[in-house]
Amino acid sequence: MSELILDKARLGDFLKAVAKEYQLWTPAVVDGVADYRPFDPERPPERKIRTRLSIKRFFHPQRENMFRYSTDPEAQEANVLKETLPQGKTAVFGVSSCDARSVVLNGLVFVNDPNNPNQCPYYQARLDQTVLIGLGCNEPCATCFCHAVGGHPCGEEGLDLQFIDLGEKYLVKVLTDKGGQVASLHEMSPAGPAESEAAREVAKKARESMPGGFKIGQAVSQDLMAIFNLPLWEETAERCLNCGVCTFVCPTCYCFDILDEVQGQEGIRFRIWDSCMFPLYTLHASGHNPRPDKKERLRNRFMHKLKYFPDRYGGKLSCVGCGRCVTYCPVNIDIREVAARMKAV
Amino acid sequence: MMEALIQKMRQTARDLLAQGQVEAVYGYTQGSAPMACRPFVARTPEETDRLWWDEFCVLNLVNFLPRGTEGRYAVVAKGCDSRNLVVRHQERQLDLKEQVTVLGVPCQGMLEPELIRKATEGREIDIREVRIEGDQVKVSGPGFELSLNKAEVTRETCLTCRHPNPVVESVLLAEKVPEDPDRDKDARVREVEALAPAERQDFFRRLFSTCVRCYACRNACPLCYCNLCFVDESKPQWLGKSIEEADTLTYHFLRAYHCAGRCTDCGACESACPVGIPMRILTRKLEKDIKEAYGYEAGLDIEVQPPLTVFRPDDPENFMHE
Amino acid sequence: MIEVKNPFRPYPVRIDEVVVETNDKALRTYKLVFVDPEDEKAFQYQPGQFAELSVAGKGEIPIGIASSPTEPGFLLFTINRIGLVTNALHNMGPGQIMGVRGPLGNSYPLAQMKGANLLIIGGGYAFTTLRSTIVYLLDPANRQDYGDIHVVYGAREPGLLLYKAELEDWQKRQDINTYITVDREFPGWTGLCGFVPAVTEQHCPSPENTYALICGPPIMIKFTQPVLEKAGFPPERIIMSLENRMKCGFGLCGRCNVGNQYICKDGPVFTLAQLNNLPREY
Amino acid sequence: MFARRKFSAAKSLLEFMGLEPGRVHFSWCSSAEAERFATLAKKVVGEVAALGPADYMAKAPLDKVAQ
Repeated sequence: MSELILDKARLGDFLKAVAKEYQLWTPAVVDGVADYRPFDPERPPERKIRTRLSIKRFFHPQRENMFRYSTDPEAQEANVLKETLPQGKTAVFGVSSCDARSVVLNGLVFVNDPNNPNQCPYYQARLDQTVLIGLGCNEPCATCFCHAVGGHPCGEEGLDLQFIDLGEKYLVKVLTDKGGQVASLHEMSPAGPAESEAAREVAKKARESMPGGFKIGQAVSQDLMAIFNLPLWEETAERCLNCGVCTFVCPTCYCFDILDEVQGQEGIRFRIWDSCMFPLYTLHASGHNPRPDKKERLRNRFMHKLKYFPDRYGGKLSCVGCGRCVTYCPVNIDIREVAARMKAV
Repeated sequence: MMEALIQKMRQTARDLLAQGQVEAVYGYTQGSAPMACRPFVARTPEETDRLWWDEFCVLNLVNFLPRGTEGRYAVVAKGCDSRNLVVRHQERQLDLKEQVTVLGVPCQGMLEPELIRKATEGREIDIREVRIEGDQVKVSGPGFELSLNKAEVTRETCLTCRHPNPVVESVLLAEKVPEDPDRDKDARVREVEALAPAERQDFFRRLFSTCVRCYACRNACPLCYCNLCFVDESKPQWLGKSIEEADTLTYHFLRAYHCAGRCTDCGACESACPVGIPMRILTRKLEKDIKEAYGYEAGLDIEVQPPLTVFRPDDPENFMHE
Repeated sequence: MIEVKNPFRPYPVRIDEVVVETNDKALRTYKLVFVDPEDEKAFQYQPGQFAELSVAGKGEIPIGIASSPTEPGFLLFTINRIGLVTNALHNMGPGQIMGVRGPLGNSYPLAQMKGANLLIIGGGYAFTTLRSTIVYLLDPANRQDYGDIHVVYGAREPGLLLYKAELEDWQKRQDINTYITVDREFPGWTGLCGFVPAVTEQHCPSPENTYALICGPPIMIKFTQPVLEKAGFPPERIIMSLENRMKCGFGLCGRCNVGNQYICKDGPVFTLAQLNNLPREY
Repeated sequence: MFARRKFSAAKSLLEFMGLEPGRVHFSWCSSAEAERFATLAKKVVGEVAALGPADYMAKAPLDKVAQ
């Protein structure tokens, strides 16, 4: 792993070089709303910006077209589905460590589950075609808690390159071959020992500035049915709107629906984000719904993230502590609080 | 003033519960982050100590009430919220006279968390503290401190509100505030009306371009209580479910349209939106049309029939084809 | 780049034959033949598994495989007309092309049950994967691997029984005890009358070295389970097949979970012992 | 008859959102007026067709949503 140095004044030049080879996205604020947008050479990102939506969409977009087909009986291979894999190299700059980690966690489900012979070719294609350029968090924020779920404000998991803000310059860590190729698009000098040390110090200080002691994994009780039957769910559901805010802003909520749409005799099968908060998600064709009310749906979301997922994937939580759900939930359902109460009596 | 209001709220709620006059009190409690208030239901006198009120209690509690005429409860309501109680009564979803004790809050104008988030330009997850000092709102977090004019971050609906005091009989938790029934609520609508059709298309395309179809606007709305929303119908499916522009625009058109003649402009839809879309422009347009055509504002009087449930032989027909 | 097989891609199949199963015409059995013989080789299944049936333009629907791997050359699916896709299927006929994706899910534990007696209990149209199992068991290559086989199958009325010709065959055979019942007396019906749980109780074999396989509507399962427990079947040998709304069919899309288990991937077949430790979200 | 009020509100909101006026039509037609219905339907179809295909609040062609 090599470490390089880029002057902050040269960031725009570096990104312009990347944008020549890749479709480049960076965080930007439009009308007060921060999100990933196509790179604007006139306005390179000058500071850490936390986007409302996560980088989930670069690997699992809200809509992913999967197949095309013709329903014209005269057509060759009528009604036979033809795969449409995503094409094009993408780079994302300014990625927080929590977001990057979500790509790895979701990858456990989509492409890296040792117990699942089936893998998702769409997720894999996007993994292969996408380069993630991280920007470490010098100052973790008020509602985030990556350290409580196994992450770190300057964590490297899932990233190809990582930038650490050293004031006047960035220390650039090359973490993968793909990252190396991107770093080579613009001249950077090797980092000296003092600069490497400064970066380590930034990461250490960032980590130390986070509140200690709280580990969500340990907060959750081991007995599935004991947590399932806690009064917590009914109490919390009382104010839950059952909207999809938490699931859509969440980097690790990956559930999807598969739909067909036809225009004339040309059809498309695609998947879209779905939410376990929606009644239709589990509704049987018979009308029976195994999770009929918001209490059951809210419970399933937290149980999935903090119990079912860890049960299946070696204790890893399906949460990266980005804090988005805490900030954007209209009724302030706080996963930290829920987790703390999931310790059965 | 806020302190006195909270004390009176708690005391009244405690008495109502202790005397068995109500089974539950629907109010707010403090949240875990700055500007985060939670809807909260107190069911015992002890729980009333958790009731809370501040400038950010923006969600409409009528949305959280049980449907039907069973049970008696109290609910904290500002002017707009109290009008939603009237609407629910008109629509036979509750019995306002027999069932509901209103803990009325004469409203001095609420602050909009979303406007403060936008003012931080992408630092909202970093906000550590929001303090109100006179006419300034101080917002701070690691590496930034903003001082915002209160008026800048007051909800647009509050700045244009005509009925800040509860419109129904209630236990007032503070002195009534002065009202201006002629306030102009329609300036934004008129601006959009003045645009050419193509410009309006661009305006709405852009407005809804970031919508993720999470339905927070629908689910936060006290008018949206259908057992099965048209959005969730699958046999047949009325509306495409993806975030394709036509589907998103159609969703917002229909959602707003279902509120026509019923919307009190409480603003819960906008406050709930995770991507800050000011979608009230649609319901405002409808209410403006209805006021102009029928002289009606939703939720002011339980005795008056809502205009879209009645007709007159001489209703305007200029929209007709022939 | 690694070439990944696309598990979302249905194999093209041709509808070979459609049989109307029930008097109300709501249930039809579709005989499907693979367009590409290579796809048939790839589609190796066991009784109890299901597949996603795909109709271009309409979507997919998870359906238990009613044929048995001992019947090469085709797949059978019995389809109830209830939703968008099944309605579309009911308007399709021989010669038309559709898709099949699978096989999906686990199967009945046929290897584990070798040497044991079997009590197979089915109700209504949830008899499809049980038919697959019975055909598999009665195959000369497999029959000697298992002990006594008892089948209890019921429907509301005679016209709603599936696979009537085969039921008659089985009733004539010596190597399987078949109890076919309808809920109440019906003109022309000379067989058993009564609900499945009651008939099970009357004809219940010894639980000694016996597995019970149940598939049916929730109400039938609810009242049959205590009958089996009373008869002495341990929960490890009461085996059930569940269903939930599904989309992907292999544990990605999320919706069909029961606790930490996905019905599509870890199921649909579970023992009562497993289900006793899981939420009843099915 | 109160449908009239609802139509009026719907048309106004659709046009506010930028839909061209000629695309929304309302008329009364009794079940006994078969001929009037046929004439009206033809006229409406003709007028809408004259505006050309809609690209606003209408589903985009599949090629546009395909990657």
